[in-house]
Amino acid sequence: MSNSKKYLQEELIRISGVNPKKCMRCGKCTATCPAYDEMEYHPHQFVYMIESGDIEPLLESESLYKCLTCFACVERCPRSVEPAKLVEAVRLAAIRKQGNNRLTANDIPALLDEDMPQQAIVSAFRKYTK
Amino acid sequence: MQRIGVFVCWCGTNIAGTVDVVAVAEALKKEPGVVFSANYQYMCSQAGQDLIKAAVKEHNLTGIVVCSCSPRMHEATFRKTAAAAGLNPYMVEIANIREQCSWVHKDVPTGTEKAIILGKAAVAKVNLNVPLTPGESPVTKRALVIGGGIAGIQTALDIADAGFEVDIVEKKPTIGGKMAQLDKTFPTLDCAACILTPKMVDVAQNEKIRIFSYSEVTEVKGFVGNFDVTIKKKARYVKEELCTGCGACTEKCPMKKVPNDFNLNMDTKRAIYIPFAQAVPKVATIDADYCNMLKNGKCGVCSKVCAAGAIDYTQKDEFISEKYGAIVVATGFNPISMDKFDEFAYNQSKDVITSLEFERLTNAAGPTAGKLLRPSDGKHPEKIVFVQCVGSRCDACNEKGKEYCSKICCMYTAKHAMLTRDKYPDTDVTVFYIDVRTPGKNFDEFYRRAVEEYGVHYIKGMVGKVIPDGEKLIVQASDLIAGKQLKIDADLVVLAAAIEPDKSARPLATMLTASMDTNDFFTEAHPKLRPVESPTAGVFLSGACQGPKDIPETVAQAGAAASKVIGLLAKDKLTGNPCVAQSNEMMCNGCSTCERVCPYGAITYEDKEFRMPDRSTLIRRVASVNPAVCQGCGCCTVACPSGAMDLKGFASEQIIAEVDAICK
Amino acid sequence: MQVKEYKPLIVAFCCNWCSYAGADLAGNNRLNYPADVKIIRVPCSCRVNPTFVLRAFQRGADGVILCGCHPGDCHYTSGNYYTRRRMALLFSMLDYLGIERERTRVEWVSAAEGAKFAATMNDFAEKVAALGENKRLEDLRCKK
Amino acid sequence: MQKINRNVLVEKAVSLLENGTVCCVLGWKKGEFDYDITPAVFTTKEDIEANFVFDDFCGANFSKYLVQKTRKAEGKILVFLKSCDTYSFNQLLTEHRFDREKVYAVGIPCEGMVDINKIRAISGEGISSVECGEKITVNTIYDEKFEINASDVLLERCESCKSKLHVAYDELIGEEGEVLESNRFDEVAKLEAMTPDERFAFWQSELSKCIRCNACRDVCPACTCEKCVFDNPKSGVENKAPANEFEEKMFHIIRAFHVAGRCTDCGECSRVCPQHIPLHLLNRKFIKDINEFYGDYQAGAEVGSRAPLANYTTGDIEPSEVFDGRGE
Repeated sequence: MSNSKKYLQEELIRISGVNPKKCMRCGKCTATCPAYDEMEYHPHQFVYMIESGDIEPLLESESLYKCLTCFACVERCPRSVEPAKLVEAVRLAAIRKQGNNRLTANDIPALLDEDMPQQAIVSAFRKYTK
Repeated sequence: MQRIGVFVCWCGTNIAGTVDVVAVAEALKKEPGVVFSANYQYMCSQAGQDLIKAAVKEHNLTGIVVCSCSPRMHEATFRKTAAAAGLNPYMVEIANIREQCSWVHKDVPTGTEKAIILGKAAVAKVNLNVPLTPGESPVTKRALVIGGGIAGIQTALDIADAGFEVDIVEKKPTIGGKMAQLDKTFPTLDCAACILTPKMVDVAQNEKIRIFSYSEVTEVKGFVGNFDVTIKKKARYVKEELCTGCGACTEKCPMKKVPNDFNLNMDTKRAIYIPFAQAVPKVATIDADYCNMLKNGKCGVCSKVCAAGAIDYTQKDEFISEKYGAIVVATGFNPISMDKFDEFAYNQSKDVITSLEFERLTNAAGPTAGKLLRPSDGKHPEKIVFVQCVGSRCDACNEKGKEYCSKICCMYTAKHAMLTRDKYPDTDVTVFYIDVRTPGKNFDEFYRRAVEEYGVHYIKGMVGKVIPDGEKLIVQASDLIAGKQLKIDADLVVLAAAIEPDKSARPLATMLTASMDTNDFFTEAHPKLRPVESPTAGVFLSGACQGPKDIPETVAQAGAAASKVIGLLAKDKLTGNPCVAQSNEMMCNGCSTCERVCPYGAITYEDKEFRMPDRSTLIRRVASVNPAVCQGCGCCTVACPSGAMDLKGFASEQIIAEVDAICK
Repeated sequence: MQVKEYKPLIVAFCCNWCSYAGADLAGNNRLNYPADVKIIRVPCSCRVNPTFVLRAFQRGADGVILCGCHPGDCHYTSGNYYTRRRMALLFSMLDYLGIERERTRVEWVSAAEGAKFAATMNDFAEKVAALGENKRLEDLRCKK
Repeated sequence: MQKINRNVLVEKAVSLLENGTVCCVLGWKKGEFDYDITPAVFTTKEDIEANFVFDDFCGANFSKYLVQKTRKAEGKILVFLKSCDTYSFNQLLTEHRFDREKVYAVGIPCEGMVDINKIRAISGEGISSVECGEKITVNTIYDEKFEINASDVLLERCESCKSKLHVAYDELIGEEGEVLESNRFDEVAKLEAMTPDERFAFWQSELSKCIRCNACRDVCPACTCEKCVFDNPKSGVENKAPANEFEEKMFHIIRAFHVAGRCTDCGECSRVCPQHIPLHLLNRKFIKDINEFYGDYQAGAEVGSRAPLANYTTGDIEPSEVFDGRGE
């Protein structure tokens, strides 16, 4: 693993406070994930790819913004790995880069519609912006 | 003053090559107490030993120091030599001048100098040695087996076979345990009842074996060879000696709505019941929680129909005291509760069941007479999903499950899947697994047959949740190899629940002072070399109380535990290690610190009367060590604040003398 | 610069089941370590009373090392756990009194670790030798 | 909390004695000087009324006396316990050193006892009389008179009082206090921060003052052994008289280790030391280490608690790790 990859890996582990090595690869996180169909990479892949240092594809992936942070995976993981916290860490790593805000104030008006609870937009804005 | 002889061994050139043995012998001759010193080529040879024996006689020696190889090598040899010469064997000390001197140092001056110091330390110690005699205690030639499952049954049969009396204490009304509830056994698929019930009958008919069914151990006192055990025979309201097991009472009992625990509460029994047809002893038991006669005095039907007059509503719990030489723990296991696993909807749907419940559903003597029917509506399930590792292999901080692998689930799930496909080929059977673990004779072959011959779908991935939806159960799971999330409409979901030690094990371990691990499995005396013994002398382990096990392993361990028991009971007297702790009562404070650190429960406290200088008497609490139980680690000697506790053979004075000799 | 080669005096307490056997194995494999190390056999490391350690220092030992089975492997199941607590506290106290902490050590050596035993003794002897003679805990009265 | 009056205690003692609840009373009486208040056993009303003392010099912890006294007494013994004394009381019960049934314990509030040495530092030598009141009035043979606030001359152990809570009693006089945030480990930490050479010099100068009078041992409520190791020729550490400075060090290390995990930090050792050696700093070092290594433990806080040295966990700190993270 190159140094930069290793650095990124350690950073993610530090931010999330999760030890991906505890994973026994049962896939219960993915089995339980309600956003499965939306995601390119699934919770167990987040855990596995971070453990193996293959993090770039995750940073690029739309999956980051499909995770609902519902914590079903955290709740049900038999090994207490907490995949959602890793997803959150990758998301932070992505949006913390210059110009990588997922959502800007300018995007908001377009998102406003009758059916969308405004609270969802507010929390998305918090979540997807540096 | 001791009269010590020093014997310096050359060990060929092993010692003599780097140590000037003559100089060592000469130097040690000047030490206090030494009256004779000699050197010889091979002290451990017959000639060398004869030399020692002759010197003991000629010089009236009271102590011996042999400067030779490690005591781990020849201490026993030289102790025998001393004994043959009429000396107490514990008057021998070894100075290890081979492994810890000549072999690790290069030149003669260094080696010689160190050998002399090691010799001096040994002489200093022998000067303070006292003759030790191993304690002897008689052995009660009877064994107690706690638990009447296959482990307990096999152990009892093997012990009885060797001619010793055995009592089995079983808390349920019948022996048989979990195996009696099983349908078929892997990997041979022979029927559990067919191989177990003959053994149960053997137990019943063996005149060396007594069964205390519906009984519990409530108190254990004593030590190896001499346990005093109190057994509570719970009131079953039926006179065991009169009941013929005809079953007339159970047919006529009007109270029909009693949950049948033998069938895991999937059907009901009567308030007076015999758990199953082949129960041993085949004696009825009244469930006091449901019997109308016992609850409000209105009924008495069973008493009227009992031709033998065995019913006794006034029966009370009975306490029996018995002596035993050895105790075997065979308390077995239970599946863990599924209550905390909400995601699998166990409490929401009757059609989500555990594997043990599945066993009852497929058992000819079970609630469905062996037909595989859904508990909810009695329909035949067309699609069955098995989930492995439910509650096994969890993280330590996961409160729902257990950290360990339950070991038997992979195989019984393969068995269930295979049998289902065999009997009902129209059924679709899917198994979700994380890993399939099949180490065991013919185990992997068995699993492969389930897949290849019987067409069971094995999918790598865990089930995320089970959602009851009308008559169906929607199983949401991941197929990790295909990279897909699956939603299966199942009719029946079977959970391979982790197994845990029986709840009765923890209080029992306290009574026995036997140690347990954090999972409440009994700890073995040594994980590799003494796997069927508890660290507490005289307590042995059989079956799943020591760790998850399948039937062949359990039977093997049961036999091994029995052979250890037989080895113990075959002795008329137990001779212990004489190097045990001893408390000086005059100095003992009675503070209990030693009792707390003793890993064997060898220390007890008693109130003792002392005569004071002014002729008054004083009653003080003092420690006493049971030499038959003490293993001689010496932990108590350091814990003791007053120094009242000392270790024979490694007394504080002796060790200090060694320190002084080395530091001179 | 030291003119005369100084030889430290080291007392090693070894438990009978693991470390003493480990020392024997070091011998079997002819692994050298300084002759300054003298071993005293005890049934279990938990037999070592802090007074033995102090006595050794008092009588002129320059270093004292305790060796026992690895935690969890004690022949007597729990002895070395008590040793660990007792010695952690004792050594911390000695350090508090200004006695060099390098003069005391606890090491877990199994019966299979002959090489570890030799390496440990080499290292310990070297460290103690570097400190020089133990003046701080020496009892002048007892010296000849 | 207000200071308690002698008369309240006298009344209590007399009434318990007269109604037969107790057969004798452990209390304080005047010694040779006003300031050396000593423990005493009272058996009559008259004796109590005449000689029972309670003032700012009643530091003595009576727990230890119960070990011998309960053995001989026919009935119950009345003992007055300050909050710090109750910890020793419980610790002795944990070690089964006396029969709880034979004691009637009365908890008394305490605002701290004073240190005569600190008074001397103000008044100089030659104290002829001391009177305790709102202020402490000190007269000297040089006809000097000093008025001193008790709170300015508290015993070290009272300055750093760990608890005003009584953990054991049959009856409590006055209000109950609570466990306090204490700065009692500050001095230990200061020593730990020194270099080994500085520490050695500190202890050498302190311990070489020791005259081996054994007062620290004799007063210590944890030192109730039937036979003390220092008096036992077979213990290997028998040692009755001072020989050189190491002997003193050896004596004090062994003594501190003997009470490690059992010492309630009652401070009696330092109070009675005629050479004013800060012996509590040895005991507190063990307490501090125990708290840091194995979690907070207060000996005597509850009866029957398992002393840290008679306990373990599989994940305990290794002796080699003890010094990690402690700088240097």
